[in-house]
Amino acid sequence: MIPLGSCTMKLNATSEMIPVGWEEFSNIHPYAPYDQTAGYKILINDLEVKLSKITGYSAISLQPNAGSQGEYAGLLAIDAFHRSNGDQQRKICLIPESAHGTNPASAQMAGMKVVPISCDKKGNIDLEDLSEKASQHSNELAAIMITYPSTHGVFETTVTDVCKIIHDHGGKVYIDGANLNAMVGLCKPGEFGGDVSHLNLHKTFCIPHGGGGPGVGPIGVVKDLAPHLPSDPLKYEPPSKNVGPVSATNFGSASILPISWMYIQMMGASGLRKATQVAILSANYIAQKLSPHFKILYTGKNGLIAHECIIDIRPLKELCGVEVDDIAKRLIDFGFHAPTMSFPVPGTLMIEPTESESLAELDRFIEAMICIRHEITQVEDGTYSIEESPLRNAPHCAEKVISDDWQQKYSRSVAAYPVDLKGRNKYWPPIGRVDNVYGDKNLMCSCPSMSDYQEES
Amino acid sequence: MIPLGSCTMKLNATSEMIPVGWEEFSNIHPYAPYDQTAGYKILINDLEVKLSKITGYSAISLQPNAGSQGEYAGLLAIDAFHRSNGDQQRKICLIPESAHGTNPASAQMAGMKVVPISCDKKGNIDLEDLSEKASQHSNELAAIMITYPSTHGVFETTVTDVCKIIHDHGGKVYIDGANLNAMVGLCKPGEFGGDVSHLNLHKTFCIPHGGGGPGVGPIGVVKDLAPHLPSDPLKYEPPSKNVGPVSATNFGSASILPISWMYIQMMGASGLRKATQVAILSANYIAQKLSPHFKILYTGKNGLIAHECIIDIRPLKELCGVEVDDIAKRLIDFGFHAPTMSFPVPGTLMIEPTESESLAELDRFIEAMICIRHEITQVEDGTYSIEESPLRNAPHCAEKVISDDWQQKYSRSVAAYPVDLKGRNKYWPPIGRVDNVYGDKNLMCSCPSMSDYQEES
Amino acid sequence: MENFDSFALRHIGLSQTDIDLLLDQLGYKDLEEFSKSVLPKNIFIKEKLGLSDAMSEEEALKVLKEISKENVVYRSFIGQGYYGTVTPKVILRNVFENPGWYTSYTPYQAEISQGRLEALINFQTMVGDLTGFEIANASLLDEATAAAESMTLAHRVGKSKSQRFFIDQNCFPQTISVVTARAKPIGIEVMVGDPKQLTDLKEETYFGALLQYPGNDGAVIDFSQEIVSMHAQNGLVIMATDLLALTLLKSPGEMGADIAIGSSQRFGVPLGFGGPHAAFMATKEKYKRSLPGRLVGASIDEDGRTAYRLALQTREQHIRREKATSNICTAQALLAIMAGFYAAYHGPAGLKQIAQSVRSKATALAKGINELGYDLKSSSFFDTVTIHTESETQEIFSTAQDQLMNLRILDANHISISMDETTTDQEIENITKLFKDLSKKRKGCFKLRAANRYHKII
Amino acid sequence: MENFDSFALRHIGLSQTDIDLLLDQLGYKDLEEFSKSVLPKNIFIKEKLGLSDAMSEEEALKVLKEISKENVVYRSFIGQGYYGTVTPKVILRNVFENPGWYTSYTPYQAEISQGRLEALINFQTMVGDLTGFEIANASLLDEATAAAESMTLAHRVGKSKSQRFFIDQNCFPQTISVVTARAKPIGIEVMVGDPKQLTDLKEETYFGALLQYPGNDGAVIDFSQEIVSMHAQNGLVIMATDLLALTLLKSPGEMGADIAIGSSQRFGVPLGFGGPHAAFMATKEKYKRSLPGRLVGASIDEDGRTAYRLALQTREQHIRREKATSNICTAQALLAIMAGFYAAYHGPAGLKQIAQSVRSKATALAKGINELGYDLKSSSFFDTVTIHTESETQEIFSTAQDQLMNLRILDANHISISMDETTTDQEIENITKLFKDLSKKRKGCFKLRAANRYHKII
Ligand SMILES: Cc1ncc(COP(=O)(O)O)c(C=O)c1O
Ligand SMILES: Cc1ncc(COP(=O)(O)O)c(C=O)c1O
Repeated sequence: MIPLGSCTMKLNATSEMIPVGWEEFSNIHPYAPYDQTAGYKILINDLEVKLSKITGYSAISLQPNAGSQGEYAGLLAIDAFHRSNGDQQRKICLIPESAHGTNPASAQMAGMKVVPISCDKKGNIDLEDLSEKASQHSNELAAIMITYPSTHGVFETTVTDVCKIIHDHGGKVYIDGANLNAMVGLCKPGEFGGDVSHLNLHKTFCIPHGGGGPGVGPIGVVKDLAPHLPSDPLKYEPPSKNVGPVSATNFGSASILPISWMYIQMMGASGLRKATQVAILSANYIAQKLSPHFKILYTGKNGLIAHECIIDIRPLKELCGVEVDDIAKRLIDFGFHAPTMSFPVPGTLMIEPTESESLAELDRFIEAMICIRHEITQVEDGTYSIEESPLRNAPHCAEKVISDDWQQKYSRSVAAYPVDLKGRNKYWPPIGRVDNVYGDKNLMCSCPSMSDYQEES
Repeated sequence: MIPLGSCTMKLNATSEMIPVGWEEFSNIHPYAPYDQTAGYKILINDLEVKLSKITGYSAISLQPNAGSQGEYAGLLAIDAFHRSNGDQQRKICLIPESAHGTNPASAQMAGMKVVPISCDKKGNIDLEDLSEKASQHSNELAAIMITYPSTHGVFETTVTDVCKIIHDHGGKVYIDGANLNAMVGLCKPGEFGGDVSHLNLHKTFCIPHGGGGPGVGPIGVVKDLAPHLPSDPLKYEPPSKNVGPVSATNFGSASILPISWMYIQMMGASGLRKATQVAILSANYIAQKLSPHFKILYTGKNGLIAHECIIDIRPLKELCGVEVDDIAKRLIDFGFHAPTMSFPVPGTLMIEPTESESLAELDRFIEAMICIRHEITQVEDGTYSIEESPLRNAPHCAEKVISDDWQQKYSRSVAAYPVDLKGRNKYWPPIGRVDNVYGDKNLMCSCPSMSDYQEES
Repeated sequence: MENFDSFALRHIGLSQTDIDLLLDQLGYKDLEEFSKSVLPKNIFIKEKLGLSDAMSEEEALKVLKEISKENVVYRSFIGQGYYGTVTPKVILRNVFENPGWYTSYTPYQAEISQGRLEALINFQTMVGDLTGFEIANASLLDEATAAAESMTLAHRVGKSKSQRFFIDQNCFPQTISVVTARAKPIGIEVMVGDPKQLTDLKEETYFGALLQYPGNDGAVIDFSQEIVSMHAQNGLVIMATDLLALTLLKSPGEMGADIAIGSSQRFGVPLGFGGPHAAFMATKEKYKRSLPGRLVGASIDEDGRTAYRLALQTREQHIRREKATSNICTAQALLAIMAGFYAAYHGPAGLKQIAQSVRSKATALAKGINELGYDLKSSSFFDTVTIHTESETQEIFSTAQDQLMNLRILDANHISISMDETTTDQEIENITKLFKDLSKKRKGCFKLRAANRYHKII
Repeated sequence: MENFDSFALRHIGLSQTDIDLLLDQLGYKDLEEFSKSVLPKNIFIKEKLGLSDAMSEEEALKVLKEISKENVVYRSFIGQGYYGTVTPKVILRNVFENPGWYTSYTPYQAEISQGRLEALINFQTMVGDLTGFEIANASLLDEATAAAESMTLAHRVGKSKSQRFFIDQNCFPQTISVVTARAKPIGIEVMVGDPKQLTDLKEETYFGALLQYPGNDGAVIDFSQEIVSMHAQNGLVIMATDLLALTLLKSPGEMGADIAIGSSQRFGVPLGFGGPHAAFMATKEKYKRSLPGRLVGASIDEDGRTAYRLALQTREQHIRREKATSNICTAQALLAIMAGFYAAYHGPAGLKQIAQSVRSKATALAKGINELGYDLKSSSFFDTVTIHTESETQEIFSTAQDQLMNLRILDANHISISMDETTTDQEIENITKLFKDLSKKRKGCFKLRAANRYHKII
């Protein structure tokens, strides 16, 4: 399990991946004459229709190559809309504090001015602050960028109010669709108040992460904004009023669209809906199981969370010095990838299981977290200091655990086999904890030269 | 490196493997009408021509599904030849002691009577014994089955004499082609005296081993025997004098023939020859490097070996009780697959590097073997007994090395990191030494039932 | 081709510098001199092999692609032991196309082969479960040779002194050919005939009998009677069978047979013009030590952990040598693993559903054709429908070919059509229509032979 | 489709029993009730999504295969930043088709991502070496956006107070479009023109200039002069370039440029109708902390072992937020890894040989066409030949299309033809013949404009 909140690691089924390699998709030049690419047009149109039905938006552009580019394209569309209405002064973009870093960065690039909105104690957008800022900037209000369900992992009940406030002041609502996987089949951003959203096909629609890309970040827009989608880069004439292109080719990373198409086609409406429900169910199961041990930072209606759950490490840090990093690295010893760290709230972990995890895997993760909590208690107890703890010394690579002068206060088996693996393979990290500060101070960003290798041997 | 003598683990290049999955090869029924399978016919004919040029035989049958089936088919061809000459009494098959077990087994199945031939002290066929047996059975002599280069890893200089003796007595020479990879481009069994050979395409011609199959064991025969190749199973009428089919379809495991075809096509004549030369060169390099430490059992002309090298563990066993198994299992701790054990000589290891190993890998293997030899010396020295040694306790799985009560006389790092891995990944066996006797006594050959799993958890 | 892309340079692990270094260490000038020192002079060839020049990887693939295109992929309804199947893509990519599975060696070194061994024991268990036997081996080369091996097994372990072996005439022809050919050199006399003969046997007539279930013509027959009477005269019964059919039918084990053999091809392994596929052999506990081929078993490691490994290795033929009764060594591990994974992928319920759907396709086809007035050879079948086509046989076959479909001419008067996992409703319709069009062409009324009209099948 | 093959059942990890168990634990009756408790009522949709029914894996693949067949694969000589390339099969199977590479997450957790990080630093090193810079990032989204990012980088780090940016008119049109569009909202004024203008500039005219090398029309021009004069007025120079060409040409770094950008597509990554491919950006050491995107660096672990990890993470935009100047987050790691492996697979000498062969193909083509009397736009090129086709432009283009070849209409009077690794001699012949046939059709004698006749090229 790679339980990355916000980053949604979906299963990448082989049948989804296979068509990417077909010559009819892989061997087409992006500027090949129109009549040679009819297959792509069918695929793209159909995928647009599918995404449009899922999101409730009336038009889709598949041009953006990543979520961040989608955000940028979406804001350009909003800006162009205002300009086309003669409202060139609308340049203020409200963004809640908890937003993903790409949101303000995109607003910046789109020439907007970012005004932050605060969150209340429950993690929800502070409606009062919002109303105030919206009124204050009523005439310059271009947009708000919110994430739904929120980056706090909650379906805010006030979302329609938020949208209404913005609309009342002439602004547009950008809903960051990175969390769309918690909405598919249950609600549609294009229907409950959003004017634009980008989707991360590399999250919700199964394009693999590839170790940091590729991605596809299409945007959906309501009717008003449809004329302002990105232009074809080969047809764009600079003095035009159109939004320019945001990427070099009209359909961005076209050759990986079959992945999302296959996923939707094979799941069907009811499969997609069920996937969403199960993802939320699993997240709530984890939250319930962990809540006696960790503080669940935010919950929504009925004490439930959406598809991800933030656990707060700050109180524990205060108690005994344990860092988010300690938990993340200790999880490696259990064979887990760490959850998302310190986003959206510093000092927290955000856990998202996705619908594809089995119950056994969920339980294994819960077991690991509880075991780690127990180790934290031992630090509190004084059994060992945080520096002496298996937490701070994690991950434990084999060479270290085996070394003949083991000097830790805990045993080697605690280090390497903190829980019974029940026959499962043990994962061994190839190195121990990385020293980031050292690396940033001595920045070395290319391979060691041949002579360095020679010296070594 | 998987240094398996006789079993030749060749590199399986991806380009060789890809065509196997092509629908035009994979989706053809074996009994599809002739005119639908023209592509297969071209492939098969061309591969037959290629193999024929490589081996010097005038006809090839690709029907046998494995080397053993090839042996059987080859002996049937010899038998049919004798019968067609009215020599139905020719049923004696001479087989040297060092032969692979499939040889006598195949002879048995072909209705022949096996008469063993002894080897001299240098491991070569004892020409005297051979002449004697050949004369003695002159009238009943059907064939001899030899392996070339011999299973002792030597190019016997007397091979042409052996063939001549057999031919003089009216017998045919079966040359087991499992070692053909030491001959390709340098000599041809069909030219220097062989009448039939099977080839293991899954050794010499890069079909992967698949964990114990599939294989392809075609036979090549001289002109005399060509009429006696296996029949098409759909055309065989039992009362006929023809050799029957040896497998269910006329071209056996047809869909993996592209692998060997690709290999030959991409190597070309000079590439193939060079591969053979480099394989022999690497084997001799290993032999030279190991000879100060281990006894190289047999060498040929100029003290050189062929493509594999047998090292004798028996003297060491006598000295200190070390078993072949101990070395094989200890090699796992170094990240190596064991060489072939106790074949053809009990108490020995047979090492074959193949041409694809890099020099670094050869050296790494040599280093491991020398390090093991040193550990054996420590047993001789009395540093520890064989039972206490890292040899007998190998392989060391992680759980064992890490366990809190390490009680061995050697250190944990000696157990798990006997040599510096220089950044290479450490391979960890999932289990320790298997108890074969226990398993054979309590034979359990199906998966544990569900209830067993339940009990465990 | 340009030498920067020479495959040989990549395939051969030593660079020219390395080669020179090694030659130097061994005291030779060059590879030629070295080779001549290794090989006897009188066998050293003088000329280069007359092969075509080396091609780059891309070139060779291009040429082979052209060759492959000379094959024409028709839809196959031939059956006869080879059926269309869907390889689950996850198995395709992660097993069939994965060097981690395909490159590895026979798992003699159990400690580093637990995954492979577990996959093989999964295959054995699956075969055992479906055939109704306690024990199955880790694959044989193909169904026909498995049949031949089972004959010698029966010969070996049976108590009969007879040298005669009976073969059901309703076995696949390739099986009959291979078994017959295998019997000859070892002095076994083979009789091919109707299994009904078996119900009335004298003492020790046959040491064994091979029956096929479902038969070559698709018929599913209960052989309980024949088995009882074979046993009565000390003979053993081998059933050649189909794993998919067995998810629905009474198993050979339940029926009282002694050995079951067959192919696991249709469990996700492509047709491949005949192979490779994994054949299986299953039998009773008491014969386990006589089973040919490899057998994976569970044992324990030194610390008592469950550990899989090849069982009874001392029994392997390289030790038994001339006392060996089978020469099988390399088998079909990779394909057995795929078939085992196919079963695990679908699970027992999934396999059964596939079988049911295959059976209903056959039923639908049979019904459609039967209603046109064609009689069926048997009304009890699993996937294969055999039709009395008499004088029309050749015409039906050819018409189907024109539509890129391969039917099977069973004999001059019969056509067989096999359904499988990949058959679509459209195809059933197309075949039925083909018969319909022909029957319209036939003047006169339909001959409805009531006796053989389609009725309930198993 | 039959539900035993339902993809959703496989994709969703919990069985119905598991779901019921979890619901029970949380105190809900069923998934519907549960969902309604999670979501605000007023946004909960009433109707099912109007999507087509679920298809099985096989069915969906079949439908998509049909769709894909509507694309027609012509041989492409279009170039314009996208070139035919051979993905080494070993990279195809073991990287591109291997979930171990494609599924994994951004390597924030360095301790479990050393392989991926090493592969990315390999990419960075390769880019740095070829462009002649000390530092390169771990990929950007495409060449055009990389150009846009480099503009803002120059804006940020440069000392000029100018808000004007110069773009070489001989940049790819898509690059000009994207950079221009990106400049607008942030108040940068863009000038597109002939770089010759740059040799005579007033103070602080442009804070930066983007030059393309080789150019859109294929011309290879030495920009040393322009660079000197840009620097003289405090401006920075960005060169959009081609990695394969750089194995033969003077690098941007050597020429004195400040930043290089481009695409690594032709290093083994298929065309894919435009993407995904990894773009790159390389620059001088001193700008390293301003480089957009991810940067892999070497550090050490607690025991002093070399350890790779994403460098300068505190610089990442999720920390800088509204102070950020680039929003790039997800990049093109997998494709960068493939391109880096492609370079490692061929090695420096191999890459150079590929480049030489591409260049000699272009030379051969240019010579052939030129000898027919067609003038070349530039005689100094790497892979792309631009021909004065004037009134014949459209006809040549269409005739090529008839032969399943895509040439490029550069403008009304010019055709460009790009050679690549996959171009064969036969194809060069075919193209030449096409021009020959046309020139024969033209009545009258050839106009031989001596000035522009083919002569020595770089
Ligand atoms: C909430 C949110 N918004 C936007 C993004 C940006 O998407 P991308 O990484 O594809 O640019 C992400 C993911 O990183 C995200 O989690
Ligand atoms: C010398 C020799 N002969 C024959 C064989 C039998 O080949 P196969 O395993 O393909 O049946 C082998 C390999 O196992 C062998 O090494």
